[in-house]
Amino acid sequence: MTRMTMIEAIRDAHDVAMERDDRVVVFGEDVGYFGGVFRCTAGLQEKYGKTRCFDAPISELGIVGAAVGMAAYGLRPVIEIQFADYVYPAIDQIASEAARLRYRSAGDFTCPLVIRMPTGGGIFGGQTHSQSPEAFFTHVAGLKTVMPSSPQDAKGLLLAAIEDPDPVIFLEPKRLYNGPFDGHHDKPIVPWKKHELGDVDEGYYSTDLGKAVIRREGADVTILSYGTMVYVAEAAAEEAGVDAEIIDLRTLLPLDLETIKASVEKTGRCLVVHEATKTSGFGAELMSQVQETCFYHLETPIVRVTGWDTPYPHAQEWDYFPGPSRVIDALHQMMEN
Amino acid sequence: MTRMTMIEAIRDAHDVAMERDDRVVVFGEDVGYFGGVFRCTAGLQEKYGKTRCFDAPISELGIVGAAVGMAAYGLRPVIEIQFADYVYPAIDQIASEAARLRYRSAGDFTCPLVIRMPTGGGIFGGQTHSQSPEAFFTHVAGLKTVMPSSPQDAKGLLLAAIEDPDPVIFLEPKRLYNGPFDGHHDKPIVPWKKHELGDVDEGYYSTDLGKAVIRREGADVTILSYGTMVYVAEAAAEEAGVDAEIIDLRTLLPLDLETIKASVEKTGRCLVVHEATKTSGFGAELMSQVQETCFYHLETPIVRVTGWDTPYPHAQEWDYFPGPSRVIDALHQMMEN
Amino acid sequence: MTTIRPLSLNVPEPECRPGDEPDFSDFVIPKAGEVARPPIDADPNDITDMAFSIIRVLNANDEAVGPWADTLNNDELIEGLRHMITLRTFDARMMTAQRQGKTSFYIQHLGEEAIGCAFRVALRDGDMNFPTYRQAGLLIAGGYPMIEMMNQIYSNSQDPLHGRQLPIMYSSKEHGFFSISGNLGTQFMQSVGWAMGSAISGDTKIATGWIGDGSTAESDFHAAMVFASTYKPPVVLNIVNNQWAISTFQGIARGGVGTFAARGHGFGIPSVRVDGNDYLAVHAVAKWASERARAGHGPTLIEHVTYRAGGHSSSDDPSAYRAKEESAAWPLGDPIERLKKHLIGLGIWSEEIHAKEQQAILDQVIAVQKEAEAIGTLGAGKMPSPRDMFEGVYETMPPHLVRQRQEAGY
Amino acid sequence: MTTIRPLSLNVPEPECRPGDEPDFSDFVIPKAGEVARPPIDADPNDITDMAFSIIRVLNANDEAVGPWADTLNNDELIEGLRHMITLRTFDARMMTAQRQGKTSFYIQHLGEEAIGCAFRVALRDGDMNFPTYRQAGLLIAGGYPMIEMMNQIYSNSQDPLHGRQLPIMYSSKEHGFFSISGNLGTQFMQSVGWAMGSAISGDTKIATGWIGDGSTAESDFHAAMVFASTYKPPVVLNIVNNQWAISTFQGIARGGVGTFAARGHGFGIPSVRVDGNDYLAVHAVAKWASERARAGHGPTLIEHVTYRAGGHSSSDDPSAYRAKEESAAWPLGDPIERLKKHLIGLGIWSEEIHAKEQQAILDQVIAVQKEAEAIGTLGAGKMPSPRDMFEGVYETMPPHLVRQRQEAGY
Ligand SMILES: Cc1ncc(C[n+]2csc(CCOP(=O)(O)OP(=O)(O)O)c2C)c(N)n1
Ligand SMILES: Cc1ncc(C[n+]2csc(CCOP(=O)(O)OP(=O)(O)O)c2C)c(N)n1
Ligand SMILES: [Mg+2]
Ligand SMILES: [Mg+2]
Repeated sequence: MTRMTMIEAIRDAHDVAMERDDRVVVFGEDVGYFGGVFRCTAGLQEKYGKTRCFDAPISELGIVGAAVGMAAYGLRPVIEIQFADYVYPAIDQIASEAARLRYRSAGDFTCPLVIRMPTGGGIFGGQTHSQSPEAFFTHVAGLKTVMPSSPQDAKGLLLAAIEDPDPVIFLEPKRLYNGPFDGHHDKPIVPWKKHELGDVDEGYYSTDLGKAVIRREGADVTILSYGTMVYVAEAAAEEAGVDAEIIDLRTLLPLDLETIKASVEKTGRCLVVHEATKTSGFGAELMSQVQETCFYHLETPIVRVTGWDTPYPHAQEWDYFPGPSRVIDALHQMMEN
Repeated sequence: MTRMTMIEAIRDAHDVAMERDDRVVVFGEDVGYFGGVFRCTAGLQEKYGKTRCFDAPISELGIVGAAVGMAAYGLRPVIEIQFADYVYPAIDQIASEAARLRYRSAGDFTCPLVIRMPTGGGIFGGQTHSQSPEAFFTHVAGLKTVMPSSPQDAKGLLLAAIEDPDPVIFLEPKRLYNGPFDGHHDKPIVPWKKHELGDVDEGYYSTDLGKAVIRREGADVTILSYGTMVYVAEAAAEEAGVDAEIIDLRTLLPLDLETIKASVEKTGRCLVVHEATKTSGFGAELMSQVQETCFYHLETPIVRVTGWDTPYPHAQEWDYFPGPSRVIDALHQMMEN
Repeated sequence: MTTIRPLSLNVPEPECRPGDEPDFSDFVIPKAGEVARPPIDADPNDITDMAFSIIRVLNANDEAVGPWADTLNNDELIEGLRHMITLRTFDARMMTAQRQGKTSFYIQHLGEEAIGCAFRVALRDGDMNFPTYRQAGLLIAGGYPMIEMMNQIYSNSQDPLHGRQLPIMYSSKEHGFFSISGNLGTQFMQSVGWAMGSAISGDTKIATGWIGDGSTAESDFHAAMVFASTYKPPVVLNIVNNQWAISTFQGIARGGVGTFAARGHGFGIPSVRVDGNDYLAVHAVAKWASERARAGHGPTLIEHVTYRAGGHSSSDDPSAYRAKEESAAWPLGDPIERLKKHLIGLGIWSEEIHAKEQQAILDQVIAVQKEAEAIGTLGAGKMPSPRDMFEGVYETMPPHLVRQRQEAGY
Repeated sequence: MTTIRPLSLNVPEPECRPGDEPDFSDFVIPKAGEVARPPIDADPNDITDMAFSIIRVLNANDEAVGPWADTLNNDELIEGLRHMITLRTFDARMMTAQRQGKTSFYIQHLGEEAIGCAFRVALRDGDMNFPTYRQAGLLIAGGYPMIEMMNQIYSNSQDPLHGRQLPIMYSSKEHGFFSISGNLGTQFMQSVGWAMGSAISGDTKIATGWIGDGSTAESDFHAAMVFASTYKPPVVLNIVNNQWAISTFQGIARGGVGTFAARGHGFGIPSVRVDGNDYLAVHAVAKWASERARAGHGPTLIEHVTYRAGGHSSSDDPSAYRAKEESAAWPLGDPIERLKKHLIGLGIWSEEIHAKEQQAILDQVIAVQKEAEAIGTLGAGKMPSPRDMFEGVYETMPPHLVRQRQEAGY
């Protein structure tokens, strides 16, 4: 056990994977000599050499396309998109190529590939450093989508993603890189050093994809969330004094429906919380599956608290960000019916 | 009134718009001299000249990016993406640029732009000529998303889209280009000439975006659908002998929630039918909004019948396509509870 | 000071549309043998002129001349002719089968057979091609069983791709043929990535990327050129300029530059043009470029100058946008005719042998076709199971797909 | 036959990393005045050499020499110097304000001031620039009120963009400055589209596109070149090669070709390089290229050779990836110093005047800053209303956004 930031845990996962498997290669914009704008790959080029960790031209299409080719060759590329907001130029290579290669070639070619990207807001990054595009990926058959919320999970899930035989979208909540964040932006920042979830196992371990974890047991309402919003939900439940069960999904696809079902059948209420814009966000899919599987257990409508259907604004960051007060209001409203 | 195919109606809409407004320019792959692989722009270059209707290089990014620039200049580009499956290279110009230009410039620059694309399967087009990517667009704030199901609507909605001050994604169900299709692929094809919805008003008219239409009145269950699936739903309702109310959404965003709400409150049951893959499809958003607004009126869980979470296969087209039998099963199941 | 006149948009038009006289007089064709053959480690800057000429081996009398000649012996030449005849025969039969409703779609190679057939012979087993839908010559010349191709085209129960893919979207790792994507251009960038993988691994294998003239406008073309220019992986990047996209002539993609090969100059990549209808020339250039790659001299860009003599696909009728006579007027002739005459000139072939050979190949293709059709054609006979539709989306089927498969009743 | 050795990947490295001696000896700098000034209708093929040289006007003694000199009179030169000083002063103040927490982010132009400032002067009102985040010189020289810039940077209640955009992502249609996108490259293609719009409309306005060295790798660069090459719209495409992306040196994007300007040769677009730290040279080239565009001769590609003397942004510390000494060793010097010396040489300027001018401009900037800060800074004072967050997503707010706005309590 060592206390680490999420950044250190991600770097450590790369290190362990590269040590264990020569096929693991790491590249992306500024990931080589400098070690990434968030330093998630710092030291890897020095340790493993320029041909296993290197800087790429500023072409997300090229980075993903090159990785698809390398994966088809037999390597296990782990690539970084500098911000999730910049993944769009690569969507064709992801959705039309990486995701469908195994299927369309009937397993003749495969695409074991991890695409990492810092995600979400809360850092005054404005419209193009704050987005949460997870819903796009969950709509594409052939992709797996993961979003950790702690250093321990980040390392274990990243190692599992690298070992996965299929392409994995690995979304890193950048607001959690250096410490948990419960949405109280006016309060002093808590570093991971001061938080138990900053404890990371040394060396190799992996955390199964497709398994959610219950962050807080509760009897009255189930909160489904992931990434930064898990901490917001925790703070809100405490402050609202509601006995909420909080599920950190960790993997959005494949989804751990069993854990969700068991909880909602127990509580009879379900609140979905995410930072992405509302319409056609992943919350819609969660609401639909809960409604499909737990309808007769529901005592109140399923509610979602999300980012608004606008671009992510700069000055109005905290009006956009779905913070504790909005979650608290939702909880109270749900407990009233 | 003239009987037209949907192709003729779309071409007619272009013609009317170009006649009325010099700012309307049309371009895309093979749309100029040849008039488009589906002939939706046939004759326009001859009539309006090479600089108002022309062939573009095979770069969806370039086509949309050029259109964004032209729209900012003051023109009203109407562009064609040859198949919706090929829109991915242009997603960045659509989601990061066209959709956000008005917002980020506080109205200083705007982007009146129509992006047309043939959508959906049923023509043995395989993985890359069959997709229904509407959910992506509805998740992007700043876009409007439209899908007509008849020649009359196609012309009226396209004219409204061209006049709209904001970017509109105009999805054309290619299986309906030449006639309605109820999913009975073994039955002889019905041409629009033989169908009343093939009656198209002459000259200029426009059909409001954001307004759904009730295709069939009913008391027992509300079916929400759009595009090709409207006909499948109609056939299924008839064959199932279920008194279903069928709503053709026509515009997915902005959504006509009033019409939906009124119907579901009346019927107490809701079935969502679309061709796109299930997970995080637009059906999830529809289910969520119905659940949010009509929860206490629901007698049974909302059900969705959709394409499966796989790429669109070639040989198994009719196993993938959500045809009448699947809709009938869903209706019966719903009426049992 | 400029006087200010209203501006106007330049929209390029082909020389010839339906009704016009085909006119290729602007199309400069250098004599066979004229272009020098530089060493494989030549400095790109010293050979820029090669992007504006055309490497040709067979002259007007179909004799092999010049520095690019003599890369193949007589047996290999005869084998090459057989490959091209086989591909053309295969295409003709499959086009008819499509018209007969035995499958949904087909794309033929008419006039372009030399390119894939000759190129494949210059490669080694283990090398990987990232082809377009119009490079089945790489499979035919690579010894891929024709029955597999037909089963794929017919989407029958023996289709190696389980009916999942559109006809002719073949895939064979064993035969160095990367799964074809319906999305233009994507494979071009992937070929560079595959070659980077080979270089990173200290391997000796090379990759080839393929793209059409129209598709060079796609973003993947640029990404491939940038990455190839920077990392210098062992890849041969091929542009097949068959003069047309669908209804759009190559001038719309090429724009204001003389040739597609010239695109390579902006990247410091050796760029050459070759007579794509000259089997010997294509092979010689393929050999040169693949030797460069294998020797560690990095990427080469090759523009194959050819002509799409048929429709774009079974869905296309070219008479709507180009003169019927254009194909016959194409100055570089027909690849099979030219190689045939060359072999006759060498005294190792004759019209009689040719006719016999054609008949033999036709019989063989028909036999295989019978075999394939006995298994099934699209929607008839033995078909891939619907159950299979749910397989292979992931290595192991996740719960939601298992549920959907069960819901579907499989 | 090549002997087969294991392959390896080529990963370019800069000459100099922290700890190394800066070394620009490989960097060939032609003498000022050396490059000819072709007529604006010159055939691109006759001037390809311009992509490998550098147009320079100010020589080692800061005298204006050669065919590109004399495009500006003394008053204009003094005005240009003022613009550059203003931009640098503005940057310095705003960088400090960012460090003081008055805003979240800032990007300065240190060392690159000549480019936007000189270019803007060669344009006309009505022309449209599609800038990167490092071309605020286009606004300063275009007379855009500094107070608007600061209000935007501070996201206060007077921010013309209502607090929606990251600092320095300005937009001003009136001042010919297209809304800046945080996504690299996109505006390059849009500038070509805007110019196509002007040409389609028979207008006389031109567009300029701007992109950084690193961003030329993006797909939008290729699309812009393809469309510009084909439709020949009135656009000037500018690559600002300041040697670095963030921590990535220009060699990773440039790859195996000598210069970025050479990219234009693959498209038949006249492509030139200019000393980006030479105000007179930038202006002369901008004038030449915009005259070409306005006269209907189509696009020009310009590589501005300069050096990013500061960090990439307020979030960046360049000492982590490049030698501190590199900036001082940069051979093309400082644009303000050079123009200052030139004016002194002309006898129309002096160190005293310069010092006075600097002070006057500083006072002016401080005055405007006080005014802006009196309104508000990020998160303090008068701020844009949260209600506004919901406005302007569409021209008229659709029902679902109205509901959300009400839910938010506005
Ligand atoms: C991304 C994408 N855009 C458009 C298409 C539709 N399309 C299929 S083939 C074709 C023309 C390609 O022309 P070219 O690259 O010259 O190849 P050729 O068919 O001549 O071999 C087009 C536009 C596609 N398949 N993918
Ligand atoms: C599509 C996209 N990818 C990545 C980034 C992150 N990013 C911002 S600036 C930058 C470097 C750009 O370098 P260059 O083009 O040389 O411009 P310069 O900053 O030197 O002016 C990067 C990688 C981005 N903003 N957009
Ligand atoms: Mg072609
Ligand atoms: Mg730079």
